[in-house]
Formats: sequence, structure tokens, C-alpha cells
Amino acid sequence: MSLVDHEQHSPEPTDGMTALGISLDVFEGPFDLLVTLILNEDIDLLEVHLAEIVLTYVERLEARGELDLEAATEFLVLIAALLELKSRLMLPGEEMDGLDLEPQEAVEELLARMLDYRRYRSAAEALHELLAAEQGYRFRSAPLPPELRRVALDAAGKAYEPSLLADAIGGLLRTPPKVDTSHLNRVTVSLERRLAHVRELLTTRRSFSFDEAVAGADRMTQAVTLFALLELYKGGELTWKQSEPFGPIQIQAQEAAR
Amino acid sequence: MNPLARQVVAMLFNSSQPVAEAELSEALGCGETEVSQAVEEVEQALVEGQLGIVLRRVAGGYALASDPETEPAVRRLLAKPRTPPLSQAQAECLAIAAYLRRVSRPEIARIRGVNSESPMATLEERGLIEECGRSRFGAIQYRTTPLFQKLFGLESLDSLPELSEFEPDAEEQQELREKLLRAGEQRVAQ
Amino acid sequence: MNPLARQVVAMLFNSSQPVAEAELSEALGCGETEVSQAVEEVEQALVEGQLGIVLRRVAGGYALASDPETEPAVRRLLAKPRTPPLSQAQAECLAIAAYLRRVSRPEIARIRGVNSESPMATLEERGLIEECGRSRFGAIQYRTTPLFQKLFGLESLDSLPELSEFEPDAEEQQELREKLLRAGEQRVAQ
Repeated sequence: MSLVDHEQHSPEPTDGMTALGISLDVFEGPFDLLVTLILNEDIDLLEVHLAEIVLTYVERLEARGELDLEAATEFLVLIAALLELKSRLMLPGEEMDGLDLEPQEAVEELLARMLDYRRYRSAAEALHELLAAEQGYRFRSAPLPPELRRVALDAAGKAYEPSLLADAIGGLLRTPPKVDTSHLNRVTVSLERRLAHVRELLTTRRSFSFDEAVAGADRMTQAVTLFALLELYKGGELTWKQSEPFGPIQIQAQEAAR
Repeated sequence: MNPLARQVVAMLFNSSQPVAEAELSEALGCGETEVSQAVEEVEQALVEGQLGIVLRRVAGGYALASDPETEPAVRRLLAKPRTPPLSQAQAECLAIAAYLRRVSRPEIARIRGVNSESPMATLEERGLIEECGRSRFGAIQYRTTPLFQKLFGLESLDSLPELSEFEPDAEEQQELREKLLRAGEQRVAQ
Repeated sequence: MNPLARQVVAMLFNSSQPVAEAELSEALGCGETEVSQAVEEVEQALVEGQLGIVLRRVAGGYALASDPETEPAVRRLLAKPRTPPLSQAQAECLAIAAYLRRVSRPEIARIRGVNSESPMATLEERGLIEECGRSRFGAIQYRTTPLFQKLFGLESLDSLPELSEFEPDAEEQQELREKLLRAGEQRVAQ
């Protein structure tokens, strides 16, 4: 049995029990058909493992982490109907006494439910016919003509402040200030500050390694420091050397330039 | 057509919803008797086979509609049917909602014996049913909309045929009962 | 009315756009002469003061409309005199049209620095601006309407608020226009 209601004209099910995906492949259809099939032994309800359905459902519920109360109730209603049906079928007549239900009563109750469903199924057929008979009556669906969508001139009163026009044109007359993009890419490392830092080292230490210059700094600061060194090298304030690729860089103050 | 009737036609022509007599009366600034007379005059002038447009009493009011005899030509022009047909599941859900007036999805599932989330979602999307509060157990309840009445040509939900008309006949009931009993006996015999 | 004319009425009734004679002819499966005759029959039956609905020959074909004499009643029933707040874009377009007296869409786009089709269309639909001829470059020009003055409580366009607060020199519209265009170009250039 599939608890999925296969609707040809509807969009993909997105939520709820339709996502349950139990496929017992023995039944799909409304209630009285199910009952009839089971009673006619086309489907053996005794072979349908209801516990498995419940387990699958609970697992799915856990995985989803939230409870769709509506879908859960629908599921409970259906599983309860199946359980009730199955228990009646499993119990031989004599043992039905324990349930305080005579076989006759059980039959009447099942019958009542089947008849109830049949009434609505017939009503649905009547609705189909009603709709078909009405297909020739088309109702107009056009927007109101523009003159009816706006305020009539005689009825119009003051609704807006003229100052809003002055504000709007005033805003257009101004060239807006440069767009502040600092929030987009917040520059926390300033080249000037790194320049000052390196110059400080050059003055106090005369010679130092790149690692010392960027001790404890993040990648951005390291990059900007390198840029500051390039800048000072270009200006002739320092010289530097690296004896091997990826080896330590040693920086030396350039006396002559100072 | 006298002026009052002409104004009724114009109002119905421009309205996308059926218009109740009280609304006509208010817009025209005249009593219900005069409105009734005007509506009757419109109804007689716009009888089928006269002008291509007819007056319909639907969803508690009046609406203009094109005459069914013109449907083939209109369909060729617009290249689409008025309303897409309903699936069996949708029609059943709609029937239950229409007859019970308000109903929750679990109730529908109980009657139909299958999960009805998908047809209900489609009906809601098509504007044929709408939410109308919660039941005392907290389930969302649904009812049919005025659009439902309009599309199904119903003046009100009371114009639906009585549910008892769909009662399976005695013979059919007896047959079902016997089948159920027989099946029960077979089970017991097993 | 004969069947062809009835079908024409029904087709126009159901179409929200004007329908061309060729479309009518195709949907009816008959020649243009017969369609012309049918349309003429409809026009005579739906003349003003007859049925509350009239036939209009408009650009693009034929359309049904309610008789102008019925407008007050239709308005009482359906018109919702809404004056929703203006968006910034709408306020800007409206201000430009009001202070410059006449303006084309391309000019508005240059001043605002963005395409302004949508706010202009809304303003036109709400009856706040209207077309008023073409510029010497052939662009449609717009001006504010008497309804605009009423809704802003203005006796005339000369009672618009002074701009001295923003631009002491911009007294003349031509000067204002040039300043606005310059500011707009600078904004775009940024």
C-alpha cells in the first residue's frame, strides 16, 4: 500500500506525509476500495506490516526534526483505520467478544464508513458534471478601466504634502557624496601605519629580519608590510637580501639615503 | 432598457466579482424593490440566445457571463478552456468541504481513507478552497470560496443537491453488507 | 441580434484587450465582410443609452466598455479612491515633471540616472501625469495633471514650494533643467 496520494495535476509534493515514501505497492486508492480489496482478499492486510509503516514514519519525523501536526494527524487517522481493520480480520469470531463488538456490529460500522465515502464520491461526480455544464458560461476578467482606478477630479482632496516634491527635486540637484564602501571591505591594515612601523625598526635596530617585522601579524598585515618594504626600498631607505628562496629576509637601513 | 437596468448591466460588466443586490441598491441609491425590478429587466433582456451575454445568479449575487452557445468561438479566440478540469481526488475533497461547510485535512483523510494533502494544496492554489480558522483540536479548517460557487454556477452552498440524493440504494447497500459478512465468515473459517 | 453578432459580443466581453477584425474573423471562421456586418449590428445594438454597454472602436480593434452615463454608479460600486504613499522613484519623477513643467522620459532617465518606465507608468495610471505632445526630438512629453494639483493642494504649479533652500539661483525652468541634467550626469559618472 502506498500512502502517497498520486495527483496527476498537482505540483510536486513538498512537505508532510507525501514525502513519506512508503511503497508497499499493493494499494493506492480511497477507503472503500481498500476495504473491498482486503475483504475480497485481493490484498491481504495480514501481510501488510503496519508496524513497519509506523517505524518508517517515526524515523522520517526524527530526520526532519520538526512536527507537521496536520500531516501527523492525517497519518494517525489512516494508520488507526488500518489497525482497526487488521485487528478485526485477525480475530476469529469467538474472540471478538473481548472487543465488545459483535461481528455484525463490526460489519455495520465498516459499512457505514464505506457508505459515507460513497456518498461523497457520488457528490464529487455531481460536481464534475456541474462544472462541465458551466464551462460555457465565461465570466469577464478584465481590469477596471483606468478612469475608474483613479480618484475622480471633483472628489479629490489634498492627500500629499507639496514639500515631498521639493525634497525629491532637492535630492536630485545635489551630487551625492562619494559612496562609502568601507563597510564592504573593511581595511584594518593601513600602509601608513606599516611604513611607520618599519621606519621605527630601521631607526632603532638598523637591521632586522622580515619575520621580526611581522611577528604575530596576520596575512593581510604581512602582505602590507612587504608592500611597505618595497615602497621604502624604492625610496632608497633600505636594502634587503635573501640568501635562498623562501629563506629569511634580512633588512638593512640604507645610510646613504637617509 | 431603462436607466436603472442599464446601470446594473454596467456595474456587473465592470465587476470581477458577483454583486449582491444590497450592493447594487447602495450604489444606485434606491430601494431593493426597484433594484429587483431592474435586475429582472436585465435578466429578460439578457436571456440566452439574445445578445451573447447572459445574467447569472451565483455566489449570493449577480454576474454577467457569455452565452454558452458562443463558447466554441470564444475558445478559439482565447485558446484556452474556462477552467481546467478537476482530478477525482480534487473533486472528492471539494465535495467534502462543500457539504460539511468546514473541514480539516485529517477529517478528509478519515473519509477518503487516503492522505489528501496534495489535492487540497491544489484546490487552495486554484482559489476553490481557503483556510477558515482552526478546529478545537488545532487543525486548520477549510471551506469553499465564492469562486467555487461562481465556477460551479451555485447561487449558494444550499443550491448543492442534497447529500442524501447520493445515498447508495438499498440493493447496493444490502449487497455490500452481505459481501462484508461473507468475508468475515471466511476469515473466521480460516 | 443574429448569431454572428452574438458571438462577437461574447468574444469582446471575454477579452481584456481590444480584438482586431482579423482575429474575430479567424475565430468565427468567416470572411471579413460578414464580420464587418456583425460588428455593425453590435454597434447599433450597443449604442449609448441602450444597454449600459457600448462598442468602442479603438487602436487595435474593438472593445466593449460601460456606457459613460453609468460611470457615477460604477464608480460608487467599484472605484476605490486610493492615494497610496508615493515611492521615492515616483516622487522624483513627479517632482521633475512638476518643476520643469514638461519633461520626456529620456530626460527623466538622465536626471535620475536610472530607467524610470515603471514609476512613470504608475503615475500616468493614477492620473498624476499625462502626455502633452512631443519634444523636438520626437520624445513623448509629460506634464502634471489638474488631479495632481488637487491631490497636492496646489492652486497652480506656481504654488510649488520654493527651491531656494536647495538651489538659490535656479529660478528659471531652463536653468533648473540644466542643473538637474548636470547633477544626473555626475551621479552616473561616479
